[in-house]
Amino acid sequence: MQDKRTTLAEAIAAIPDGARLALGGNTLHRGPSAAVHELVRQVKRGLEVVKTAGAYDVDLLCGTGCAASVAAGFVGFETAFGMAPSYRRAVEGGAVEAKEHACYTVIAGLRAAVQGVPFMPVAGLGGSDLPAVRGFRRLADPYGAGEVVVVPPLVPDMAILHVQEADAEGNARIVGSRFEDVLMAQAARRVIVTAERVVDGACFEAAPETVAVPAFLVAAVVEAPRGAWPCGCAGCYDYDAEYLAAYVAASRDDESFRRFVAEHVLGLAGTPRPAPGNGAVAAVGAPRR
Amino acid sequence: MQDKRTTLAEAIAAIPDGARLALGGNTLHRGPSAAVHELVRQVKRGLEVVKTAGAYDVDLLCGTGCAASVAAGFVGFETAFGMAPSYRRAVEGGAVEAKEHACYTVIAGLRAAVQGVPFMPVAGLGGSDLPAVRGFRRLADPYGAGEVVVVPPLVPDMAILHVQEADAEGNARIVGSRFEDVLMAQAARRVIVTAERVVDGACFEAAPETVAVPAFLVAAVVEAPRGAWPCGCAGCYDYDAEYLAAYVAASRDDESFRRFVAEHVLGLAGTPRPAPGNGAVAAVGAPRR
Amino acid sequence: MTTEAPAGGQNGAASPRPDGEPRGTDPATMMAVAMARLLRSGETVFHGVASPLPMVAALLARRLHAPDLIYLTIAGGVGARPERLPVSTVDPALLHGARALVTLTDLFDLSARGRLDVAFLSGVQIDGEGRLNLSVIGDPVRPKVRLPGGAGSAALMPTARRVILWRTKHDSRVFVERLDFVTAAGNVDRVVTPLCVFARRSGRLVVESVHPGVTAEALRSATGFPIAVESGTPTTPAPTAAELAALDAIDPGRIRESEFG
Amino acid sequence: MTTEAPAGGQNGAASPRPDGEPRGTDPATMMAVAMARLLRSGETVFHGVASPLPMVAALLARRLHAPDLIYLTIAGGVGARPERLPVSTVDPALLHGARALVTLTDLFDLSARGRLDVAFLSGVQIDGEGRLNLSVIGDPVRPKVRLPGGAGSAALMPTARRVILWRTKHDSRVFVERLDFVTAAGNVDRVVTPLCVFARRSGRLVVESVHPGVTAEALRSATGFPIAVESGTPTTPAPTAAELAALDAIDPGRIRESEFG
Repeated sequence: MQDKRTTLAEAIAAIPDGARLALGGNTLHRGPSAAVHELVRQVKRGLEVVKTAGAYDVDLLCGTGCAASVAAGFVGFETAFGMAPSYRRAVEGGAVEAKEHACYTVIAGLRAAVQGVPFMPVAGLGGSDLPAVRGFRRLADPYGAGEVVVVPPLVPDMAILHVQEADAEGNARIVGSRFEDVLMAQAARRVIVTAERVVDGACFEAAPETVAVPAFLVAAVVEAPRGAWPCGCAGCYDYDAEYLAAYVAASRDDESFRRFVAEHVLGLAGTPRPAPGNGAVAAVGAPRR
Repeated sequence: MQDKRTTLAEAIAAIPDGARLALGGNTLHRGPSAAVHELVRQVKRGLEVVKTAGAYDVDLLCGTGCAASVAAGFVGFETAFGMAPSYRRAVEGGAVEAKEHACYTVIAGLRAAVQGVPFMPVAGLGGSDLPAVRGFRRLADPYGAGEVVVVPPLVPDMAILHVQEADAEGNARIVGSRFEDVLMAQAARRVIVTAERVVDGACFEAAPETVAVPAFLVAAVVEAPRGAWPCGCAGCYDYDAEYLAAYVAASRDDESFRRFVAEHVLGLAGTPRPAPGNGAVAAVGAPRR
Repeated sequence: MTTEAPAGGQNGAASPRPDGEPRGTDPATMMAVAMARLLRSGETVFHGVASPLPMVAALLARRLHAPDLIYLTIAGGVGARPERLPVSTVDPALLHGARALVTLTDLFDLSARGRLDVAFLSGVQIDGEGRLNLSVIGDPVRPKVRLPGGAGSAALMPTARRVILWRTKHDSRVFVERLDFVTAAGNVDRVVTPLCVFARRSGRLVVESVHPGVTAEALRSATGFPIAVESGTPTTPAPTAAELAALDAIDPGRIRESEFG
Repeated sequence: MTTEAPAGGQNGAASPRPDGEPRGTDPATMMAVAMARLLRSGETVFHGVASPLPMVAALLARRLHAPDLIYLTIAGGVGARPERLPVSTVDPALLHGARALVTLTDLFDLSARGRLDVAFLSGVQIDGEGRLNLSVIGDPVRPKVRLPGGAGSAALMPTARRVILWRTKHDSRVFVERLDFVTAAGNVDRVVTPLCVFARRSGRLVVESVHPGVTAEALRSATGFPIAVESGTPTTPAPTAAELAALDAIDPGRIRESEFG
């Protein structure tokens, strides 16, 4: 059994500038925020961020100058917190390229990567300007009369996933929604797993169905309690509404954003805020707090 | 909650002659044998059988004249019992068309069906005669220099899956290996689930990850204890080596095969042989008997 | 799908809140009820991120006239029975009581092969054909406003059997003659707003019913493309007592209002 | 993958079982050991259906020199530690101790994107380039013998980094000049038989080592394509005491012999 445990700093140090990074989770849920904070602290540049629906992670990487482009179907803080302010500003100012996508074309690109094929056909997209602006080609059906949009492979150099439990070898258990994490783990050249808790993998033997990512796909394992914060992590903690509201408010201009990041991200030094509750993985879907 | 429970006879009666049937399981494991027996009893004709790796199910449907064609990557009884005798004879005699496939091209065809696209690219297959004999086309990569084989959709009219537990609505829990069952359930127009036990679906709420097929894909649920027999069913019973050996031996000629089927399949009238052990679902992978 | 405003998050600022109308004709309640009425038992119904109103509508319909409605979300819990309604519509609260889990990929595939009955989608801009823009205001390469993106819409709109659009703001910046970018187009069946319900007939949005207290003139001036509001245009029936009681039970915290400013 | 015989199941009938040789040079043991020696720690190693020898070889290698070998099967248990060895190599016994489950689809994808290090495959016919036939003897449309089919081979052979072929029967009907049908071709690295180990060099199979007690003449006459067996051709080292002890521990029931008639 290979012990792949390492520190967050070391795991993130292995990511070169210009890397294409797939981030697990969805909007306010189970994003790999601790790893994103470390990317900011290590002043990564030129990253391409791949996500189906991002929020804090994508926005922060845009606002701090780490991201050069974003390939995502959606970037926003959902209803409670609104638009992604730094993403907007960075794209509108030309600092970040927004690679227009539907969530399903991100998925299709990842699927092409997973399956080792040069393109993946995608149903739908009729009437949308998306294929044209992204340069997605249409191929004629060799077995029939129609044609279909095909999406090229989207191969992340690294996928970063935050999960509830992992063992030292990299088996990663996801409680509740898996989102596109499994697809990202398969599509990426390497995978970093951050976990609320690193556990003895023997406990997975009774319920291997709950292990979403097998160890052989994983390069590094980092124990990161509250590592999704300020996103929520199902069964562990809710998203931090107060922090997110403050983040969005602080993002109204560059100066207040910089101050916020200096205090809350650069000052964090890997130490997440103390948990309001305990860190145990509870039943998903139960009322919280 | 829709109650989709019905009898095996009624569920199978809904399958017309000429239907394309995907059968779950793999070789000697978790094949939907009770349903296959019922297909034989109802004297179905002209079926196309879709499976990655089949054994008793495919062979019996060929020997009894139910199948007109087989789209499978492998048909055989593995090391202990050897080649599939009736499949061989039916194909060699021209009664059944063997549609040459790799398991992965079966999967690719099912994937095209699942994703609603007119073809699915497949890596590999270089140097094989398979694409030529099956008429699989090659498409140029519009984003690069190479080309890739594409497989047309394989849409089963019906998928028949045997699982350890299902609820009345159709949520189907598979213990252990899922094989291609999930893909088949998604690809097929309709799904019949036979289950060792029909249980109160509330028990799935604590571990929804163990439910392989969600109810909304399922049209009919049949309680069929020992419904995989003579295949094994993980956690419930091993494959029946004695029966399978007798089946293969009886298949040496048409007359002895007919006698065997009359006694063991037509005579069964839906009643499987008594279980040698109890039917409780035990831990998978534990030594048996 | 999102109803986030293009600039500043002042969602619903233009939404009328008629005074003196019977209980339940506030815009959030009217919209939730109107959307719920469009759903049928047995249908597979999906909404995405940032979709409180569709969440409430689906649960309301399931409680009332559509008990076998199959409620699908990005959280992936099939047929969840949430104990409390979240504002985030990807929340693990939407897993409670689920007996199976699916992924967003599974749900897109379901739609792609023609098996998704209803998708709820929204647009920052919506045109007279029911097409929508969630991508950019201005030039796509260097936009004046970068919007959140189309999420599932480009893939779902042409493949879901029926698409129901909703938008909590109804003004001529939302309902426009011409989109800056066509994020998605397809099988739009109805559009529900704080003022009315549009149906799509022969490829154009037409006013199917006007909500109580909304004048033809107000509706016309709030809509950037030409519409016909005849004297015979029906009024959207106000919520019934049964609908209101069910809403109170499902959404006591009035999460349905969270999309309004 | 299968080593089922084309007619009658008389597998291994032609396999020599030399008398008076040291313990462990019986064909099943020689093959299992020779196959195990080809595997390295850290590699992802896959076998399919009807593959007792690869199963034993992978477990043997993991116990000896390749502790971090990642053992993958159609049963889907990753890194299983079976308590007993099954004859069916898709058996749930191969789930015991697994900490994650994958599907056959996942494993084909792994190979397709170049991440499967070793695939064990077999052929009813194998030619001098290491291509194989598992499909038909005679005409493909109306075959003289319908074989079981190629299973994973057509997809895995060109995409797995190294393919190790094994066949428990070594005669000129198996190792043929010309295949009736090319089921699969690709990255063959070694071929292990009861008589020898072939390596593939410049696209042709060459004899890398001859098992103890096998004469050059016997090997040549059992092989349907031209091969060179020089006086300097090494003898496959007999199993070591450590290898035999490990084999006894893993495979006390000698499941490795089940592929032999």
